[in-house]
Amino acid sequence: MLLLMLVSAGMLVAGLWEILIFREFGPMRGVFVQIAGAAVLCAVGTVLARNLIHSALYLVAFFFLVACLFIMLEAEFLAVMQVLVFIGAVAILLMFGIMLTQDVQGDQVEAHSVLRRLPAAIVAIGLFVMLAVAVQQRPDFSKARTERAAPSVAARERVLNQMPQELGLDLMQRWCLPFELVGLLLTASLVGAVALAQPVGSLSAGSDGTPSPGSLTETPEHLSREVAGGTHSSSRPDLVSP
Amino acid sequence: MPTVPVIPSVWPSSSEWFFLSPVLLMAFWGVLVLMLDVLVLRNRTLLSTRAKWLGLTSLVGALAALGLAVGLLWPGVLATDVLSANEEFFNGTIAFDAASALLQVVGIGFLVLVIGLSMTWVFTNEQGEYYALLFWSAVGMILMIEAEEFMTLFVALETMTISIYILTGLETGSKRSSEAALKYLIYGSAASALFLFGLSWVYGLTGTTRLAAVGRALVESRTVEGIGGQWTSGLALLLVLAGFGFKVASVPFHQWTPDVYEGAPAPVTAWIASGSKFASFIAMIKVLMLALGTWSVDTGHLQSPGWVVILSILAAVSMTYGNLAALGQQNFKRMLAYSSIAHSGYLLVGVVAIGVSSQRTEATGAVLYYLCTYGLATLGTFAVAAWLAHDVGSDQIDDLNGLGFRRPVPAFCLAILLLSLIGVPPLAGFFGKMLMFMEALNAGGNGGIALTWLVVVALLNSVVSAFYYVRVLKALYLRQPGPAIGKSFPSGVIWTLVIAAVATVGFGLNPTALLDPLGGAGISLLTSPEPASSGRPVDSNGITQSATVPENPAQTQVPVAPAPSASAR
Amino acid sequence: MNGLWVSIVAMKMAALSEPVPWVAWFLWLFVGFAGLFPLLVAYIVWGERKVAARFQDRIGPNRVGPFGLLQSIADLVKLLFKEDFTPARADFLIHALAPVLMLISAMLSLAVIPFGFGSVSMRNDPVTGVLRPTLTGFSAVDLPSGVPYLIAVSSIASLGLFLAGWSSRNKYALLGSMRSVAQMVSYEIPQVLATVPIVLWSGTLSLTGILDRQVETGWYVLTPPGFMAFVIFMISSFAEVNRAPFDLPEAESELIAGFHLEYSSMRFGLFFLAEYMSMFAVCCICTTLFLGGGAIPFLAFPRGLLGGYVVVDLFLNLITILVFSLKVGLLIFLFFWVRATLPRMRVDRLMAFAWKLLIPLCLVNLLIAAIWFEIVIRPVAGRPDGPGFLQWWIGFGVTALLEVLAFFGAVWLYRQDSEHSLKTWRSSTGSKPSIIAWRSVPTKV
Amino acid sequence: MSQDVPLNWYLIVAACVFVIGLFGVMTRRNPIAVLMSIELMLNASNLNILAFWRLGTPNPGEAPLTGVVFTALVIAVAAAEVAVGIALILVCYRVWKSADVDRYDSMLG
Repeated sequence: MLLLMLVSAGMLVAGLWEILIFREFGPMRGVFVQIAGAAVLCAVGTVLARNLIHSALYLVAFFFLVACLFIMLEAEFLAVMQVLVFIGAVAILLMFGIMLTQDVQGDQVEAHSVLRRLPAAIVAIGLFVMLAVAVQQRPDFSKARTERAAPSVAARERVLNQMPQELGLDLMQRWCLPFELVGLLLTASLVGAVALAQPVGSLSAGSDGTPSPGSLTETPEHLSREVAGGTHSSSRPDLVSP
Repeated sequence: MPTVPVIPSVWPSSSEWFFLSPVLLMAFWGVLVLMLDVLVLRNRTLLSTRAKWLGLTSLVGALAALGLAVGLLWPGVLATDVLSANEEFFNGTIAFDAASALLQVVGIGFLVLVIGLSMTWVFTNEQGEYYALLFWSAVGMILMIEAEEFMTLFVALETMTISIYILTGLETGSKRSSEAALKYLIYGSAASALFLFGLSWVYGLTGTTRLAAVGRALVESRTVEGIGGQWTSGLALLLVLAGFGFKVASVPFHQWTPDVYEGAPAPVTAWIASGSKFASFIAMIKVLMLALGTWSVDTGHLQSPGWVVILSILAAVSMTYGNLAALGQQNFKRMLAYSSIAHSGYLLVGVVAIGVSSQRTEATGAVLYYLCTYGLATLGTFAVAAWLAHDVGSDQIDDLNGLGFRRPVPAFCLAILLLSLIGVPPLAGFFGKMLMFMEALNAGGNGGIALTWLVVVALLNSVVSAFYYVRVLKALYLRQPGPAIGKSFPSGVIWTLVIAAVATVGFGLNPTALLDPLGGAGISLLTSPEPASSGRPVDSNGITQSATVPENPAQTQVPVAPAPSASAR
Repeated sequence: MNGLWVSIVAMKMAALSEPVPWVAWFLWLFVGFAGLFPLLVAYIVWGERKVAARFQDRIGPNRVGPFGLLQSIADLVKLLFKEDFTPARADFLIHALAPVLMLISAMLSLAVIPFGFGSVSMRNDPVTGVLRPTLTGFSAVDLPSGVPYLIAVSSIASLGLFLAGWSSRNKYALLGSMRSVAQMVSYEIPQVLATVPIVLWSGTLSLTGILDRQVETGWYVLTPPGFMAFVIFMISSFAEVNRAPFDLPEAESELIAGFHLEYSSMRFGLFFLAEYMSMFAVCCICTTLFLGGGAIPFLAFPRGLLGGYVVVDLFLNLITILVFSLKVGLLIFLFFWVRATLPRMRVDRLMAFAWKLLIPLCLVNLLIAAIWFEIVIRPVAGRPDGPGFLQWWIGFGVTALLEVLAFFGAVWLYRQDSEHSLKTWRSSTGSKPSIIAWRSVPTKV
Repeated sequence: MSQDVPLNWYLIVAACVFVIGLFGVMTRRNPIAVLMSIELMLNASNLNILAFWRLGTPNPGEAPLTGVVFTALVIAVAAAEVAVGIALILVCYRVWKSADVDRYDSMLG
C-alpha cells in the first residue's frame, strides 16, 4: 500500500515537474500520462486497499484526478461538479457509512482468497485486452463524417467559452425532461434513504428471517398495538419508551 | 452538403406537457401521498389507519392517472396532425405515439393492481414513502417506455430501478428484505455501470444519443467504414445487452432474481416481475431495433456474432436453466422467480423473432401481447404469494395445500393463471407463446437465421415447466388442507386474482381484442419520431406517414443513406 | 496533494484562456499564497486576541514588540520548535495529510477572489448576450464557474477534518470530527442556497462577473432578498469555518478540543492557520458576493477610468484593494464580536437550526429574489443606466414586505416545531424526568 | 490543449479504470467497497463520454453539449445510487450486525 502511495506521489511530482518544464501548453501528453497514470494507480489502490478508509481516500484521489482529466478535456464546469459531488458528497457519505458499520478504525481485514481473486482477475484482464483491441480498432470517422458534422463541431467549439451558461440553457430547454427526471430521481433516493435509515422498532420479527404473522387490515387494532407498543399518541417506535 | 436539421431547443409547449399528464399526475401524487403521511397522519393515527388512508389515496391517484391515460387513447385526442406537429416531442427525448399511449395504459394498470395488493397487509412503517416510491418508479417506468434517446432512457431506468431497490428494502426489520435489497442494489448498480459503459461506446461511435440517429449513423457507417465489423461494436453491444439482460433477468445476469423475488415484500415482487420487466423489454426492443438494428446479425465481415445470435443463445439457456431450477423449489416465490427467468427466455425468443422476421410489427405485437398477459398472470400469482405472506406467515408451496376445497374461487383463479403460464390452449399464455414461436419460425423462410432449434427448445421447456406448475395445482386440489387455510382473503388479493384470471381467459378466447391494438402499437414502436427531413416519407400535406416501417437493415443489402431534404423545417 | 493539482491545472487553464503572463501566477503562488496570506492570518489572530481582550476588559498581547505586534510571530516560532508528536497507533500518513487538506481548501478558495477591479475588457453580457466592457478582476484565476468552485473547494475541508479525527485513534477526536462533518455538510446547504439569488441576478457563475454586475447595479446586500441572503450566508459561514457559536467540533468542555486533540507542534499550527485562513476566505467571498468587492459605496468611481494605462490601472486597483480589505476587516471584526458575545450552541439544536430554519428560509428567499429579478433587473437588462428609481423602490417595498413576512413565519414555525417535538418527547418518555428530557427543554429562540 | 492528447489514450485509461472497478465488484466482500468499485466504473464511463464529446466526431445536427449533459446526469445518478446504497448497507448492518456480503445468507443461494 505504502509503495503504491509513494509511486503515485512520485508520478504526481513528476507531473508537476512536467508542467513547470512545458510552459507552452502544446505538449500536454506528458501531463496526461502523469495524471492518468496516477488515476489508474489510485483506482488500483481503491480496489486493493484492505483498510476501507484507505480505499475511500484512494477513491478521493481518483476523483480529483478524473476532475483534472476533465479540465484537460476543457469541461471545467464538470470538473468542478465532479469535485463538488463526488468528494464533497459521495466520499463523505461513504466515510460515514464506513464509520457506522465498521469498527472505528475501519480496518477489518478482509480475507484475500485466491479462489475469488483469480477468476476475477482473469475476467478483468480479458475484458481489458478486448477493450484495448476495441480501442485500437475503433473506426475513424474523420473521413466519413467530419464534413457533415462540421456545424456541430463548430458549435461545440463555440460553447466552450460559455460553458456554464450554455449548459444551463441546454438543461432547461433541450434536455429538460431528463433533467427534471433526475430531479425526481434525487428526490426519490433522498426520501428512500431517509425512510430506510430511520431507526425502527419491530414491525416484523427480524430474528428468524420470516415475517411475523401480521394482521389483516380488517383487524387494525391488533397490529397497531403490536407496533405502537400500546401508546396511541405515537406510532413512532423510537419515541416509545421501552 | 445538404444542411442538417437541428432539433430545436425549446421549453416544451403546454400541449406536450398535456400529453405527459398521466406521468406528471403520478409524480405529483407521489409527493402528495408523502405529504399527507408526513404532515397529517404520521404520529397522529394508528399505523393501520394510516396505511388504509394512504393506500386509498394512492389508489385514487393511480386510477386517475389510468383515466387520463385512457382518455389520451380516446379517438381524436391523439389526432394525426397533433402527433406530427409533435415530432420533436420534448425536443426528441421521448416519443408520444400510439405505442406509448397504449403501453402506458398497461403500465399504469399494473400499478393500480400493485397498489391494491399493497393494501392487503401492513409490512412497513414507512407507508407514505412506500406509495410515493411506487408512483415514482412508475414514472420512471413509463418514461423508459417512451424514451427515444439514451440519456432519458438511462435516467428513467435508474429512476425506476433505484426506487425499486428502496421498495425492496422497505419491509422494516426483516432480514430477507434488507438482504434482497442490498443484493439487488449491488447487482443492479454493477449492471447499470456496464450498461452505461456500453452506452458511452455507442455514443462515441455515433456521436449522438438519439436512438434513430444512432441507427442512421450505424447504417451509414456500414457503407463507409464498417463499424459493424469491429471488436468495438461487439463489446459495446455486449455491454448494452448485459445491462438489459440484468433488467429482464436472463441467464448470465440472473443471480439476483431468486433472492430478490423471495426477499422483497410480495407486492413489490409483483411490481418487479410485471412492471419492471414490461418496461425493460420494451426499452430493449426499442434500443435493439431502432438504434442497434445494424448489429443484429452476422453479415459476413462481422467479428461479433450480432445480437440475434447472442440473444438466441441467452434465450435457450435462460429457458432451460429457469425451468430446471424451478423444478426443485419448495418456496412459492422462489419458484416463481425461476419461472420468471424461464419466461424471460421465451420473451427473448420473441425479441429474436422481431430481429429476424420479415413481419416485424406482427412479431412485436406478439411480444407485447405476451408481456401484457404474462404481467397479469404474474400479478395474480404474486397476489396469492402476498396472501400467503401476510396470512400464513410463510411462502412455501405446501402452505397452499387444499386451498381448492376451502377457498374455491381464488384457487380456481390461481389454477387458471398457472395453466396460462404453462401455455394451455384456450388461455392467453398459449396464444402469446404460439404467436411468438410462429414468428420465430416464419423468419426461417426469409433468409434469416433458422430459428427452428430455438423453438424446439422452447417447446421442450414448456413441457418441463408444466411439472412444477402442476405441483402447485396438485397442492391446490389433491392435498389435504393444512391448518392455516381457511382465513379469508383480503379484497385486494381477490380483486387482483379475479381481474387477472378474467383477463387471461378473455384474451385467450378472443386474442385479437388485445392483439390488434398492440400490433398497432408495434408499428409506432418501431418507427421513431425524428426530424422529418431525415428519411421519413412526408406526403404533400406534411403529415408523416407513421405506418411505414423501415425495412429490416439486416435484410436490405446496403441501405441508402437517407437523403435529407432541406425544405422540411 | 491533489488539491495542488487542481489548482495548478486550473491555473494553467486560466493562463490559457486569459493572457495572464507566467510571472503573474508565479507571483500569486509564491508571494500571495505562500507569503502574504499566512502573514495576514497571523495578524488576524493578533487582532482577535486584542479584540477579545477589549471585550473582556483586558489589554491583550502587549509584551512582544509594540502593541504586542510580534506576538503571533513568537507563537509561530514556539509552535515550530515544539515536539512533533504522533500517537503510536495513528495512521501516520493520513495524520499528516489532514491539516494540509484543510489548509489547501482554504487557500484554494482564495484563488478565485477578485481582490481588485483589474482591467476592463470586452465580453459578452451574460444576461443579454451583448458585447460590452467588463471588469477582468484582480484575482489569481478568473474561473467561469467560480461559485460552484468555491463550494467544491470548501467541501474538501470537511474531508480533512474527518480524517484528522479518524487518524488520531482517539474517541474524542473522532466524535468531534463526526460532529463537525455533519455540521459542515448541513450548513453547506443554506450557504449554497444563499448564493443562488446572486447567481440568478448576475446571470453568471464567475466571481468577476458578479463583481462587475454589482458595480453597475448596486451592491446586492442593499436589496431586501440580498440582505436576507447575506445574513443567512454569514450565519452558515460561521458554522462552516467552525467558529463560535458553532464551534462544537472543538468544544473544549465536552470534547477536550475535538478533532485536533492529538495534534501538536506545527501540525496543530496548520489547523490554526487553516481555521483563520478559511475565516478570511469566507469574509472575502462574502465581500465579493454581497458587498460589492472593492467598490466604493454609492460610486462607480474607478470603473470608467480603467483600461487605459497600466500605471493608472495599478493605482486604481490599489485603491479598490484597500476598500476590499476594509470591508473584509469589518466582517472579520463581526466574527470576533460574535465569538466574544454568544455562547456555544447545543449539538441537537445545531442541526434543527440549519434544516428547519435556515434552509426553508433560503428557499423562500429564493422565490423573493426571483420576484426582485422580475421587477427590477429583467426589465432593464442591457440598459446602461440601470434600474429606474421608481422601479427600484417598488421592488424594494414589495420584497421587503415579503422578507419580513417570511422571516417571522419561518421563526414562528420553527418555534412551533420545537415545542411540538418537546411535547412528543415528554409524552413518550412519560412523567419520569430524565436528564436528557430535562436538558431538551427549549428556551426561547 | 486537449487536441494534443489522442482520444485513444483517454479511452484506454477509461477502459483500465472500468476493468479495475469490475475486478473490485467481483472480489470485494464489504458492500461499501463494492459501492466504491461501482463508482470507479461510473467514473470510467464518464471519462469515456467526455473524451468522446470533446475529441470525437459528433453526429451531424447533434446538439453541441450532449456529452456534457450526459456526464452531468450520470454524476447525479451516481450520487443517488450511493445515497441509497449507504442507507441499505446501514439497514443490513442493523439487521445482520455485520457488513460482509458473504454473511448475508437468509435465503438459499
